[in-house]
Amino acid sequence: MRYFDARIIENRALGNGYFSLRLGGCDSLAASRPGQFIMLRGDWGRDPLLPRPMSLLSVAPEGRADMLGRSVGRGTKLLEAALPGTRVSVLGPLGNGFPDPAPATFDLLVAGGVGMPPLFMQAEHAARRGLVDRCEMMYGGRTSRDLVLLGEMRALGLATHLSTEDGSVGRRGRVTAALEARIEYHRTANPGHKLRIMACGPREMLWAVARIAEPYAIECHLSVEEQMACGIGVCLGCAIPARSRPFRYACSDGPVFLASDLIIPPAPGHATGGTP
Amino acid sequence: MRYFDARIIENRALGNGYFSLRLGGCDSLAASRPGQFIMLRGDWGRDPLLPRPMSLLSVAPEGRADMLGRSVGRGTKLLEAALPGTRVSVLGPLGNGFPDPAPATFDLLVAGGVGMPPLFMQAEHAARRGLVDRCEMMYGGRTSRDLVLLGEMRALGLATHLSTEDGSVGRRGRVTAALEARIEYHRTANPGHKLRIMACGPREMLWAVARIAEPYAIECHLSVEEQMACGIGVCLGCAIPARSRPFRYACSDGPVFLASDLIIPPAPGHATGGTP
Amino acid sequence: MTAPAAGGTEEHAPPSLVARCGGIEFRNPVLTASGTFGYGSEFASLFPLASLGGMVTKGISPNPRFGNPAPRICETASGMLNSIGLENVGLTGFEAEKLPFLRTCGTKVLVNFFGTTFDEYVECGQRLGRMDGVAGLEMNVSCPNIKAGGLEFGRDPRVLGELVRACRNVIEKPLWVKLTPNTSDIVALARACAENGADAVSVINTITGMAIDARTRRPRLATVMGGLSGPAIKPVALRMVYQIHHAGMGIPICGIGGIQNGLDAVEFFLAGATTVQVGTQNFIDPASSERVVREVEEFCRQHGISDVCELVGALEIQG
Amino acid sequence: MTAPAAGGTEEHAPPSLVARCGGIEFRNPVLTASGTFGYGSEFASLFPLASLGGMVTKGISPNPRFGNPAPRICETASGMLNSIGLENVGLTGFEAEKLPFLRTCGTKVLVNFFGTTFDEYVECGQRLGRMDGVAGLEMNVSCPNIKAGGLEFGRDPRVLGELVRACRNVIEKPLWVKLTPNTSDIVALARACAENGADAVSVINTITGMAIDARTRRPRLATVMGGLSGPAIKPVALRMVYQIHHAGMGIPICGIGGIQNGLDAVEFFLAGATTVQVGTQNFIDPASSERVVREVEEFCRQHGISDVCELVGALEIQG
Ligand SMILES: Cc1cc2nc3c(=O)[nH]c(=O)nc-3n(C[C@H](O)[C@H](O)[C@H](O)COP(=O)(O)OP(=O)(O)OC[C@H]3O[C@@H](n4cnc5c(N)ncnc54)[C@H](O)[C@@H]3O)c2cc1C
Ligand SMILES: Cc1cc2nc3c(=O)[nH]c(=O)nc-3n(C[C@H](O)[C@H](O)[C@H](O)COP(=O)(O)OP(=O)(O)OC[C@H]3O[C@@H](n4cnc5c(N)ncnc54)[C@H](O)[C@@H]3O)c2cc1C
Ligand SMILES: Cc1cc2nc3c(=O)[nH]c(=O)nc-3n(C[C@H](O)[C@H](O)[C@H](O)COP(=O)(O)O)c2cc1C
Ligand SMILES: Cc1cc2nc3c(=O)[nH]c(=O)nc-3n(C[C@H](O)[C@H](O)[C@H](O)COP(=O)(O)O)c2cc1C
Ligand code: FES
Ligand code: FES
Repeated sequence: MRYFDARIIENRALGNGYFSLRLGGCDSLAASRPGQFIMLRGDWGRDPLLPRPMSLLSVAPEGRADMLGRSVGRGTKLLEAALPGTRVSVLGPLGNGFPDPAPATFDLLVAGGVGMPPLFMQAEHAARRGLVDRCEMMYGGRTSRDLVLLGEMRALGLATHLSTEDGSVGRRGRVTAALEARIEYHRTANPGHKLRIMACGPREMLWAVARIAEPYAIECHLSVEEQMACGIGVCLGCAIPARSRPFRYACSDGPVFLASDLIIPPAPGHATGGTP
Repeated sequence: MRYFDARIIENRALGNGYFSLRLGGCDSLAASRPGQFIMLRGDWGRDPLLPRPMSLLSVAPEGRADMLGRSVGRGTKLLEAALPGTRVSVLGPLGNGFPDPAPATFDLLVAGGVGMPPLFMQAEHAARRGLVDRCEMMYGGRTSRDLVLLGEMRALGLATHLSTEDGSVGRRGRVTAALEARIEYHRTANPGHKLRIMACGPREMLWAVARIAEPYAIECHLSVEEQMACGIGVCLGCAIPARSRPFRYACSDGPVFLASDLIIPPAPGHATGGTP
Repeated sequence: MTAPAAGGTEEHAPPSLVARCGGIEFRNPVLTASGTFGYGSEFASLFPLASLGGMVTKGISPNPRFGNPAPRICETASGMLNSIGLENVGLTGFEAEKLPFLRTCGTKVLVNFFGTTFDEYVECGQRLGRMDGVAGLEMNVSCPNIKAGGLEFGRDPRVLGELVRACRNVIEKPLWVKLTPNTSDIVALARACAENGADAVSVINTITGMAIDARTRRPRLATVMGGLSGPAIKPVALRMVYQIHHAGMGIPICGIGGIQNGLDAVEFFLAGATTVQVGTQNFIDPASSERVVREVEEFCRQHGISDVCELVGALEIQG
Repeated sequence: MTAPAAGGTEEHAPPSLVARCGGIEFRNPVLTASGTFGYGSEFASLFPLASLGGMVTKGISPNPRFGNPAPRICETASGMLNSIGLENVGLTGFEAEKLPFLRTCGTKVLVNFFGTTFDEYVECGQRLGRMDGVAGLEMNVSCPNIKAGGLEFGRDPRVLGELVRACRNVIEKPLWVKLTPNTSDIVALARACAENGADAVSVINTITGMAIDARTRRPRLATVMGGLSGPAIKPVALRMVYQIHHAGMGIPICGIGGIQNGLDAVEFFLAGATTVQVGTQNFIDPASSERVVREVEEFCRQHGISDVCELVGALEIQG
């Protein structure tokens, strides 16, 4: 973990508030693992005050690091509008990250909206090790405009199953429905596969994923989001109720947790996996 | 007085932290008087919180309005860095302004540093009425780099007497020394002139100007700066001790006051007009 | 009535914004705060004052006051300090110079008032209460700027209670009391008001603070200390509104502190305020009070709320 | 000694930054605040901890505590709210897991502590005071998060005085008391500490506040209320430091609240603080505490100050 200044060298608008940000000067992030994140802050004065946690999407040679952002509030809007050349401060890499891809396992990567970056990076790592055929991406959003960087996924050779709630692209419905279908498929078609799930996205999605995985006893890794102040385990702000201890910390114990260590709330009224 | 959105259409760096800002969409400022100002605010979130008072440098047809800024803190730095197209909100025109130029008077315009804009605009107004020869500008700064827009002054046909504290351009010394010299000159060369002084600049300069004008009984108009919050006389923040009432308000009674109505502190230890 | 729109969205009646607070009925729950809106006329060219629920005047004392030496204000992080020193035109100046306009401005006018002695409070309240065009009075017992006037009365619940009672006895118009946040027990202060006949409490006035210019070694305000206002204090204001509401004594609350937009106002309603006042934001964006009204209405529409009163105290706290 | 530089500027000896506060001598007057710097190890890879004057640990209680439900923090205008709930490893956990590192970290360590009863305070203070590597204790009587623990003790000068006395009697090490700003009279609290043997007061802890998510109608913190920190509170903190210093009881003050840079620290010195603590800023810029040290030194150089102590209480107030 290092604290350093970096520069935005590219900022690409992807529509619907999504943008991909490339930073230069991030040599310290070179060895980052998929699922790790940084605390990012521009020269913003006091509004916003705290740095913003952002997952890594990809790290490349010569100190480049990519992020996928979505503008939802002032901090991310400032990032969205930032011009190449803008100086930012970076603390990272932070957190634990996902387990390594392996020849003996098959990983179902479940991405909801702007939770996609760590799973993209996981797929990229798999590809670098020649293991991209040991995983596939289930990527869901509200509409086709929430599914971005599809070309980059294709370029990795990654099998991708899209779903949108409005059916504008891919399967109509939630990504969790696609996940159930893919689990069933793999259990029939490839009974020898040791399946794992790695998921990142909105909290309700993560809980739904956990509830789907549980009866199948599939090893399930969830990357959670919590309000963060420090990112390094000192403020104790990002507490998440857990089984192994009353609280775990999203920034320093996570953001990736085994679903079995988290306290998953019971499903709300409506069916978890169905088309809305 | 109107409150409206405007856009930056030009932002020219003039060196040493000075910049000239041109706003579009300021039709409501068309009838502004020299010495009036606006309260200006960008889309800055909460840092800084309050709008910043800025004098008008010039207003032109088609809703253009020019300002001269100097970056001294976060607000002015944000303005300095603002790109054409940036939206700003404007409240104005505010304040009273200087008295009109007139054929029967001769106006000594005394400008210190970034206090120059209202005096430039005064000269411009004089020029528009064919009265530019009824005034002259004494313009002082620390070094030559504090004297800007000299070409624009020349273009008006304005007689300009420069002084710098380091002697890098014009007369060496304070602008107040130049003022004393010019008063003496006019009294000798043009005894018929009814002299007036109009001054804007750092507070110490204004007091020195007032102290110089007093024994000659020259009508002396000072444009003062105070911390401002509202700019329209409601917060009562910009109080300035006066003779006609215990307090006058820089924003609504001023910013231009007759020196005779202000309480001018006695000269500090060192000579007021001499070379430092 | 137009036909339902294509998507099947039904037309709803516009939400009711009418708010009843402390014996006064307001067109909507958004007022402007004392000392931040002058006597209204300065804003009349920016938007119709009648769009506001109401407005509270600068604090009036029996005699005119000239206020504190300059500098009187400075900016702080998301806030500002002021030590205006309760400068005002005095009772008769107010009646002669300000009230005629206020009577015609189309919105409810509350007059903020204070005295430097117990008797001055009573006298001032009594005389203002008899003036035509005054919808109600807001007693400022909390201004931290003047030793003899403000803080002393509002700090001790017993003294505060006596003052409220004495004023109540001579004022027939609605009487609101504006509380100081410089206390360890805001509920006790509110209770003293409720028990002595106040119609509402205004919560909060400024928090005493201070700023220093390190380079000159001087305080940034001539009076050294002043009152902190603006977004910085919103968390404290919300908390105090909530504490008073939660204590269940039933006195209506007018929420004040750092309100910048409609969402902020709604937060105060949820915490228990029936009305709100926009203060420092009038300086940041002089058209904001009218905008807050529109944003509150918009919020109600978006959330299917037919009456803004439904929001009051509707904070949902999980078991 | 090098020859004087070309411009005639003479070389000065570097300013002395040594600060003596509450019975402890610090390399420089900049400490890090409890709860914002962990137990130091997390920052050790960012800068040498030995560059700091000192550091104050997270609050320790006799038994480990797990803290409050989530969400525990949220951002506000120029500030943040927290309701961590005094989660900590407990006395024995602290001694076994944290103290060994702290002994080697090269800076003075103060241990922030608290109890949920009078006896717990005394026990905790006594046991911590005997531990090797602890330079002093900072008693937290002001945390607004836990009903039984914090606010109650620190609010009433009489109760506070008794608590300070009881702890003082069993603690030989320097004992600092960290005051709550949720009071109408900070001077009375400081006096209770001074008169009962405290070596210094730390001023201030967080101000109780609250935030609401209008859309969900829920409080942003699970505990509804929490403690406000950050630049938003600096004016209040400075004011309280000044009031205590001005009251002239002579107790050293450690200034805390919204410090972001060296100038902020100098402002606290001028108001009367002998040392300062950097809190929330550690989250905004994790290298800031070391930077504050450098900026204070730089300020001294620029202003020809040979000893940082000259700044303490040196505010210039005009007649
Ligand atoms: C480990 C982690 C990784 C993340 N990765 C990404 C990413 O790759 N791309 C991306 O676009 N977003 C990511 N986020 C979310 C991102 O941090 C928030 O969207 C951002 O902080 C919002 O800031 P804002 O100022 O734009 O919005 P705000 O106005 O602050 O808030 C808008 C919303 O964001 C939430 N939020 C605000 N501050 C934080 C915070 N400090 N931590 C968590 N949530 C917050 C608020 O609850 C609110 O719902 C990640 C969050 C975490 C915890
Ligand atoms: C009537 C009037 C006309 C002005 N015209 C011009 C102009 O044409 N060009 C120009 O560059 N500057 C002008 N100023 C000064 C300008 O407003 C300040 O430089 C600016 O507010 C500083 O803001 P900041 O955020 O950059 O600096 P800050 O960090 O806020 O402060 C830097 C310095 O500016 C002073 N300052 C801060 N806020 C205010 C305020 N609200 N009012 C007055 N002073 C303040 C502070 O005391 C400090 O010394 C004028 C001021 C007034 C009152
Ligand atoms: C410049 C200024 C002057 C004020 N004058 C008064 C006053 O005369 N009487 C009063 O009760 N409150 C006065 N206040 C307090 C405000 O009415 C309000 O309670 C406070 O500013 C908090 O609200 P805000 O954060 O929205 O500004 C004043 C505030 C400011 C900033
Ligand atoms: C996340 C967090 C945790 C804190 N924990 C403690 C604590 O355990 N004990 C304590 O006395 N103060 C605690 N504080 C208060 C700080 O030490 C400090 O007094 C306060 O934050 C004001 O300083 P600041 O504005 O620089 O943050 C905590 C503050 C924060 C933000
Ligand atoms: S963000 Fe501070 S502990 Fe996790
Ligand atoms: S700036 Fe508000 S009265 Fe002048």
